[in-house]
Order: sequence, then C-alpha cells, then structure tokens
Amino acid sequence: MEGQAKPTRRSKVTGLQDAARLARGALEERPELCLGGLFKQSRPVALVRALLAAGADGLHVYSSPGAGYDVDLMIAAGAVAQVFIPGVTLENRLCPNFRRAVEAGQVTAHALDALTVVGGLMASAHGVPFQPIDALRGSDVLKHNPLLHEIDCPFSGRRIHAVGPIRPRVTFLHAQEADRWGNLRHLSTMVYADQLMARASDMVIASVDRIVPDEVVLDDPSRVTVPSNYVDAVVEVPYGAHPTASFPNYAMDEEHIDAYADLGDAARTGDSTGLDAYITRHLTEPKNQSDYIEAVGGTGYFAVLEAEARNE
Amino acid sequence: MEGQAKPTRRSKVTGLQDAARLARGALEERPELCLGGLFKQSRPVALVRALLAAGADGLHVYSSPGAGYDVDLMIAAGAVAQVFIPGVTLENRLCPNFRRAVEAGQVTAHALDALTVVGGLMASAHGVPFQPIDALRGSDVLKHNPLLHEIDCPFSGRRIHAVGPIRPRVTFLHAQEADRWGNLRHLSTMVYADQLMARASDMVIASVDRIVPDEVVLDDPSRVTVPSNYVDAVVEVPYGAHPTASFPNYAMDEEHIDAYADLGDAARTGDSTGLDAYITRHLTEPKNQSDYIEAVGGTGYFAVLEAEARNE
Amino acid sequence: MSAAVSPIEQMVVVLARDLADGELGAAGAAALVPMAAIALARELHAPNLTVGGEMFFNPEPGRLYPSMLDDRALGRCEAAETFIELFGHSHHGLDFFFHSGLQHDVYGNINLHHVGGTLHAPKMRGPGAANLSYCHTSSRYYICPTVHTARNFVETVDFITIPGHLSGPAAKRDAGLVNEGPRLVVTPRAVMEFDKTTLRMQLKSVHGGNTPEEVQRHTGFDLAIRGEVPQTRPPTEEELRVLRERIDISGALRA
Amino acid sequence: MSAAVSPIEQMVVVLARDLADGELGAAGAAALVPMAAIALARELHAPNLTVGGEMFFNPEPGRLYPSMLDDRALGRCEAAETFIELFGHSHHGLDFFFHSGLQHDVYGNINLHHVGGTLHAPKMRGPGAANLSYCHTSSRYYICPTVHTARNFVETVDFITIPGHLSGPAAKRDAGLVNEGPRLVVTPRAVMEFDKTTLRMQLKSVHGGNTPEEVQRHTGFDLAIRGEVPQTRPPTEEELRVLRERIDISGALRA
Repeated sequence: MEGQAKPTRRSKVTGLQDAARLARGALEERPELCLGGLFKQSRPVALVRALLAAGADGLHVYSSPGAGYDVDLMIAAGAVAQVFIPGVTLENRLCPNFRRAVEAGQVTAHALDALTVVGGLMASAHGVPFQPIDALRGSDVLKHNPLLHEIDCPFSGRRIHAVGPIRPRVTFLHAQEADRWGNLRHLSTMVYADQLMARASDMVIASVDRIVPDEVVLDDPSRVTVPSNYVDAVVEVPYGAHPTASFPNYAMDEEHIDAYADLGDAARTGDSTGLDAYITRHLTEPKNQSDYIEAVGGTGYFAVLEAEARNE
Repeated sequence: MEGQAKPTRRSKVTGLQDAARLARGALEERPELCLGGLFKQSRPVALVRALLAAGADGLHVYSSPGAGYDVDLMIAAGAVAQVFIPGVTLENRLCPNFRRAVEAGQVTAHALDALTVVGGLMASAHGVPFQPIDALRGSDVLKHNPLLHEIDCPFSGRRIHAVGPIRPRVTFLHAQEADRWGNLRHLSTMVYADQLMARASDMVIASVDRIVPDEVVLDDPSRVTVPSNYVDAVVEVPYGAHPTASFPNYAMDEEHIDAYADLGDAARTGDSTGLDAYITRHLTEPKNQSDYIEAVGGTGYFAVLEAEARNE
Repeated sequence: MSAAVSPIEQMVVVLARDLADGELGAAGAAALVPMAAIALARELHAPNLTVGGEMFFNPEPGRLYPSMLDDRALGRCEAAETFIELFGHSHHGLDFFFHSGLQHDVYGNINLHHVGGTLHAPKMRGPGAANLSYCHTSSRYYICPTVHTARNFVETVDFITIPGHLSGPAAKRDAGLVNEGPRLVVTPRAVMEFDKTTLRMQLKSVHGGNTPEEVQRHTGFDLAIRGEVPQTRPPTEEELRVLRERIDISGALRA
Repeated sequence: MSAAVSPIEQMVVVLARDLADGELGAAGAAALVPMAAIALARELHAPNLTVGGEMFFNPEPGRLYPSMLDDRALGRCEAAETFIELFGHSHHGLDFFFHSGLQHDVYGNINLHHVGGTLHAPKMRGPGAANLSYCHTSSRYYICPTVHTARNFVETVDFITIPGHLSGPAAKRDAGLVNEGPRLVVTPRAVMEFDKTTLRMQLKSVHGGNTPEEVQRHTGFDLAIRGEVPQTRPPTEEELRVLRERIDISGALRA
C-alpha cells in the first residue's frame, strides 16, 4: 500500500445551507421531520430557519411531546401540512400561528398523547413492529389519535393500545458540542427525547454550539449522548438554538419569543404587517447565521442570555 | 411547628449484613434475584457473599445476559435452584460449579437469549404487559426458552415473539459512588443493564466504593445513573466488587478467579477439599469486608489492582 | 402577615398540606403553583417526598419559574431522566400529579384541545396536552387553574383531554379509571371537592375575601352549596415565612 | 517476516481483508481475533468502518484482551451504550459479526449449550450464548474458533445455539433466515467457505505449513476437497507491521 493514497476517515462537519439542502432533499421523498429539544430548550431553530429558507413545504412535523416557537414559525412560513405533536404552546401563552392555521383549516393538528409519540419512537429505535401501551384511558384524544391502535393483549387478555414505529425521515437536533465525526455531547441537564429520536430516524442533522477536538470525546465517552453512528451531518452554529436556550451556554430569549407572539396574535386578528416584517428580517434576509445574529441584536445582545445561563 | 421535632430526610446508607438480611427476607417471598454488572466488571460480589452468609437458598438468578464468578460461587454454596442467564462463563474458561451442578441435575440452567432477558426487563421497567421481539430465528434456544412466547403481530400479521415482564424481587448493583440518599453514580464507561434492572425491580440494593457528599450529585446530575427513587439501600463496601472490577477504581482479579476455577474444576472431578477451603476462607469465616480483604491479601494486594485500573 | 396573603399563595398552601411525607409526585405542565406546593411540603412536613416522574428528580431551583421543564429551573437536581423513563413512570403512576386547562367541568374533566367547533374545525384551538396517563395511573391528582371564572368552569367541557370523573361513577368504571382521579380543585377563589356518591364538584371552602355566592357566580355550574361554607384555613406564619423566604424568593406567587 | 507469522495472526489478516470501509460491525463474545481484525482493517483500508452494536463505539484499547466487553479494553472509546440500545441494534442488524463455539458443523451451525445428553441432562454443559440475533439480522458473519480439531468440527452439532445455514437452503428459508449467514470459517489451519448450492462447508485455502489432507484429518466431516487447494495468502509486510506495532503491542496473537 506504500505510495498509494491511504483512505482517511470522513468528517461529518457541514455548512448550514448544505445541511438544509440535504434535509430538504430527503423530506421531498417523505415529509416526516422531527425536532429535538422541548419547548424553549435545545430546539434546532437555526436548522429550521435554513430549511425554511431552502423552501421546504407540506411537512409533517414531529417532536418530543412539547413544542412551541419553531413549529409556530414553520406554520407562519407556510411550510407545514400536519402536526403530530401532543402539546403546542409557548407555555405562558398559546402559539398564535398554530392556532390561526388550525382554526382556518390550513393545518391539521392531530390529537395525540405523549406515550403514543414516545412509544412510536421506541418501536422504531428498538426495531420492533409496535410498542404496547397500557396507560391510556378516558380521554377523547383516544377517539381521534391516528397513530394509536387497540389490540388484544396476548399476555393479559385485556384490550390495550399499541403504536407502530414512528420513523422520521429527518431529525434535527441541537446539542452543545460534537466532535468532527458527529459524536454529540449534550451538556445540558435535560436531554428529553433527543437520544431516542436519533436512534429512531433515517437521517439526523445536528447543530452544535461548538466542534471540540477528538480527545474531548475520547477522554469522557460517557458524556457522549448520541454516538456518531446515528448522525449524518453536524453543523457548528453560534446561538443555533436562539430564541430557545442552549444550556449551560445561553438561556432562552423570552422577550424575543413574546414579541414574536404579539406579532402573531396581531396577524391572527387581521394585521399581518408586523409578522411579515419579522419573517423578512429573521428568515428571508439573513444569508447566514452571522446576519441573523446581527438582525437579532448582535453578539452584545447574546451576552445577556449567556450571563443568564450562568445564573448571573 | 416551632418546638416540634421536624421530620428529616432519611438516609439509605445501610450496613452490609443489614442489607443482606433485607434481601434475604424479600427473597423468601419470591426468590428472583438479579445481579448487575457483566462478567468480570461491576458485579455486586460483596452483597452476594453477605447474602450467602445470611443463608439464602433456592434462588432463581437473573443478570445482565452474561455472568460468571458470582453465579458460580452461589452455586458452589448451594444457594441456587434455577439460572435465567443466557451466558454463564468465566470467558477464558467454563464455570466449573455451574457446569458440575447442571450436569448433575442439581441446578436448572434455562436456555435463554439476551433479547428475552433484556426485553423482559424492558417490559417491567416500562410497565407494559409484554415486549415484542422480532429478531430471533433458527436457534434451538427458541424451542426451550421458558420466557418466550410466539404471538401474532397485530401490525405486520407475522408470527413474532414476545416476553412478559421480568420483575426481580431483589436486584443487587455495584456502582462507584452514591450519595446518602441512594443516588448512584457509575463512573465506569460500561454500565450494561444496571439502569434498566433498577427500574425493573421491586427492591434495589447497591454497594458502592464510596459515599460522596450531596453536592457531588447536585453539581452534576447528568452523572447520576440510577436516581435514588429506585434504590432501597446503599452500602459502602471497599473492594465490594472483588474479584471483579470496579473501574476506574480497581481492575478485575484474573488470578483470583483463575485459582478459584482450578479449585472448582478439581471439585468437579472429585477433589473438593480446595474448593471447601476457599469457601470457608472467603465466605464463612470473614465477619465483614475487612476480614475478607485480609483473607484475600490485605490492602497492599489491592493496590496492584488499583494501579492496573489506572493503566500503570 | 396573613393580610398580605395572595390568592396564589393561598392555593399553594392548601395543596402543600395535602401532600404526605414519602410520596412520589410531579408538577405537570403549568408548574408554578404545584412546584411551590411540593417545595413547601418538603420544607415543612414531607422531607422524604420525592419529586420525580417527569424527567428529573428533586430539583433545587434557585427561584420559581412559570415553566419547570428546562435547565433554568432544573439544572440543579439529583438526577435527570428522559422521555423513555417518563414512558415507564406514566405506566407505573405516581402518588400525586397536577392538571389544569382551558375548561374544567362539574366532574373535573379538563379540556385543553378546543373550545367550540370540532377538533379539526375548532372555533378556538388550545395547546393540547402531552401526558394523559398520570390523571389515572397516579393515586390522585389536583386541579389548580390560576383563574376561576364562569368561562373556564363549565357544566360540560367541549373535549375531554384529561379525564376527571367523566360523567360519574358508572362511566368512570366503564372507562377503566380505577384510581381516585381529581381529589381537590384549588383556585384563587376557593377549594372544591367531589361528592362521594355522584362525583360532582362541590364547594369545600372559600378563601379569605370571597363569599360562597361570589364563587358560585364565577362558576358555570351548581356548586351544591348547602348551609355554611367554611373559610379556607389561611397560611400559618410558618407556612408563609418558609414559602416567601426559601421558595418564592422572587415573589412570583404575589405578582 | 512471514516465517514468523503465527496461525492466529494469519486468521486476523484473512478476516481483516474481508471487512469493507464504511461498514458497521462488532466482535462478539470471543473477541480477541475479531477485534484485532477490525482494528487492522480500520488501520489499513477501512478508516470509516464503525465498531458498534455492542455497548460501545470505536474503542481505542491500548492492547488486545481476550474479552473486549469491559472498561479495561473499552474505557477509551467514542461512546458507551447499554443493553437497551443493544436490543435495538440486534433488531436492525450490523454489516458483520463474529461467532465461535464448542462445536461447529458442516452447515456452519454453532453449539454453545451442551455436548452429549440433553439440554437439561447434559453430558457436558457449555456456557450458552447471549446474542442470537446478529447471526441473521446482520448481513453476514464469520466463524473463527482458535482451535480446529475433529472434536469441534463435527458433522452435526448436538444443539444449534447459533444457526448457520441449518440443514441447507430450504431449511434456512423455512426458518426465515434471509441474510447471508456465515460467510467464511477461519481457523488456525485453514479458510473454509460454503458451497453456493448446498451451503455445505468446503475448504477454500490452507494456511502456510498445513496441507489439505491434514486439515481434513482434523475435521469431523468431508471438506469436499477437489483438485488443488490454494495456500492462504500470507500477511503482507505492511499488514504484519501494522498489526504488531499498532494493534497487538503485547503479542497476544503470538502467545
């Protein structure tokens, strides 16, 4: 082999736009997109914006059982056909575009529960044809949930529920760190369903606050939350979860989300100029994440969120 | 409430003999005992010895899918009726007492596979009546496995397998650290099925290399592998996994295990004097872990295993 | 001191008193009041109460937050879990849990999906809810909305997201709801309980500054007021001191 | 250099050559030879080969150990998993895996349970085996025992722990074994493959220092030797240098 070009290990580090194009192509085959994090923490918002800029539409959106800003933004941008998320809320208020679009019949919001979503991801990750569920009773959600089936339990003889595999075509995750091979390190305490989604999905694309040297991973393998085997591409994106949080690095930007929700509510009740301007400013105009950071308020603005994450 | 005795939070720190008595009482109700770790790493051997000294017998022994020395010792001590472990081996050689007792018809060793054991623990941990399995074909184990059932898959229409919940009455684990409330920290890279077993079992008793201050846990909650909610008692036992390893603190004692296996093989072929002496020396005579450490060779002896764990 | 008690503080104290030492429970989605109640119980009489069953154990938040599902509130805790463990907890159940919604009805059923219209053509679409299991796998739960009006307390909810007592004992039994279900309804105005026989909600006590008639006027169904309705026992000095000095440092419950 | 090649080193080199860049695979229970083969392939031609599917990814052991399932060998790796993830991997399958046992038969079936007697009244009880799935959920596997005698290569195993090709194509199809199954049998004496039509084992090549007749004498069934049997291609200097200098520092493969 001397003198021959020896093959080398391929890095999975990718640019934001390339990652978005990769995702868009896959989602054109099958529109199931799944988002990591929960509510206002560790949501892959920069990847979502890049995907919207790349022109995705007709998406079926999944998530850990609770989502808010990002799904609402995707609906505002007209990219979503169906929502398979049990809870869609900004927590302190409703999601304005979600509400508007569902009330107008433009988006189908399925009635689901957490166990169906988690159980479906479990079945997919475990490679089995279904996951039994035996903890759902009395809710009207059971009459409408499109993923849930009643089966005769061969062990107990009772009627129980079961859900087939949920296999997202693409999952977007946000973690704090990764090495160039795509081994992800969530440094936040809460990791939610990110690991499960990674194992349940066809393609995984992750944004991270920073790429770290190989030795950081090798010196503490227990800290790796998602092994690179599950990860197709990793993108270093400063403040890539904004306006949601990436603890311990920066906190959620409640004021940004609240201002967005005000614009969404205005649009819902007839005045969409503010929301249109918001989308132009944050989604259409920025060519890259640096532009976005400037549009939001520059790095000085983010220092406040960083300080908040350090409890200062 | 001033002047009244305010209730305080109860510590779960227990002595080795009290823990063994607790386990023995529970196992008299239902003899399913499950052991953490795998082969020669993180096996709760001091707890096993204490249980044997407390006089347990007729046990049904479970484990992560591979076990060796500890199960063999329990069989040598006459405490085991049935073994539900897919692989029983010292890895570089067979388990002598396991082999002898099964060949003599004194112990029933069920033919099982890893997915049945892991799937049964999963069903128990998840609280569902069964776990589907769809990756077993062609092995004679399927004809004998007492825990595995064939079912008609309501999703695929195919015949698949399923296992009901495996719910150990008592699980023994070994971790490197715990706080006094029973939050366990495995500092080893490999944690095997310990977390799953803890969630699948009625009672969990853990030995640890050391009890750490509360702040150690609170400052890094992601490092807690088994939350105290699952743990009934925790015992600080120096070298509590010996002769198996407790990485990164001390390595496995291959020579000790090999010498034990030689005595076991001699007993199997007719001369049990060596094995009897081994059991007297390591099991019957030591009143506590200090006695055991002395019987093995004293703390100087263990310094070698500690150095090996540090790769010196 | 009790003159300055806020209605939300009164709610917290009522709930805290009903939680027992050694229990396991979690706060649910609208976590501000439940988490304060749990913390107060742990400080005062239940040091062995374990907060668990969501994705964390025994958090030590520096102060209270409206949401208690992220690192801001939970970064300091005894252990973190994920949705897989939550799947298991949801089956095994807890000792107690908390719920509230857009609408609550006379049987304690809760609606978070839509008001008016149908699910797929709603007049007003709500957020939905994630965990629908703890309401019946847990031993009991508490309903504790921070508003109490005739609009969110209605005779019959438009959609049952979280089952309470459904339409009474027979329906509950038929649906396989074997546990207690909602035990108390605690609002800024009053405490309600459920009639043992009919499982319909009835007034138990009114907080200081409220009359039974006022509470009834702000409720969209008959609260079955018969004779004297006691006043809710106000917070003791000890309760209020611990709540304000050790739990609600930032005064979120008085805002 | 090749004069000093040990039979075990020859095994490692044969196996390493058959592993491709970009594949995902694991070493199985008797890991010394497989792990050396994987490491050699990664060094030489398969840097994107991922070691995974047991409970760790891409370990960097300082040296080789007979067992590769504990922190001694795996403490330094890229990620750790648990038996729950192994449950999933076992269903999804790998590109390759390795097995060996007490007995191997003409169809590549492997016995680890008992020799003689019955399962519950065995003449000799073996260790059993944990993972019975990778042999058919993975694309292919390799059989690589470190001894090769007429006692461990028998016409028919007493118990099929790990199915190979069962009793041939029809039986394999009936059992639902849709993947390749055992591809090569690599021992200290020779390399065997399986006849495409009958799926019976046949001699492919003999290692330097062995004759086909010797190999047949140490095998308990007909190896279908027809005409010339080639010699196994010995390790190149590069293969041997990398193996000894970067992987088998302690000389475990020459012991």
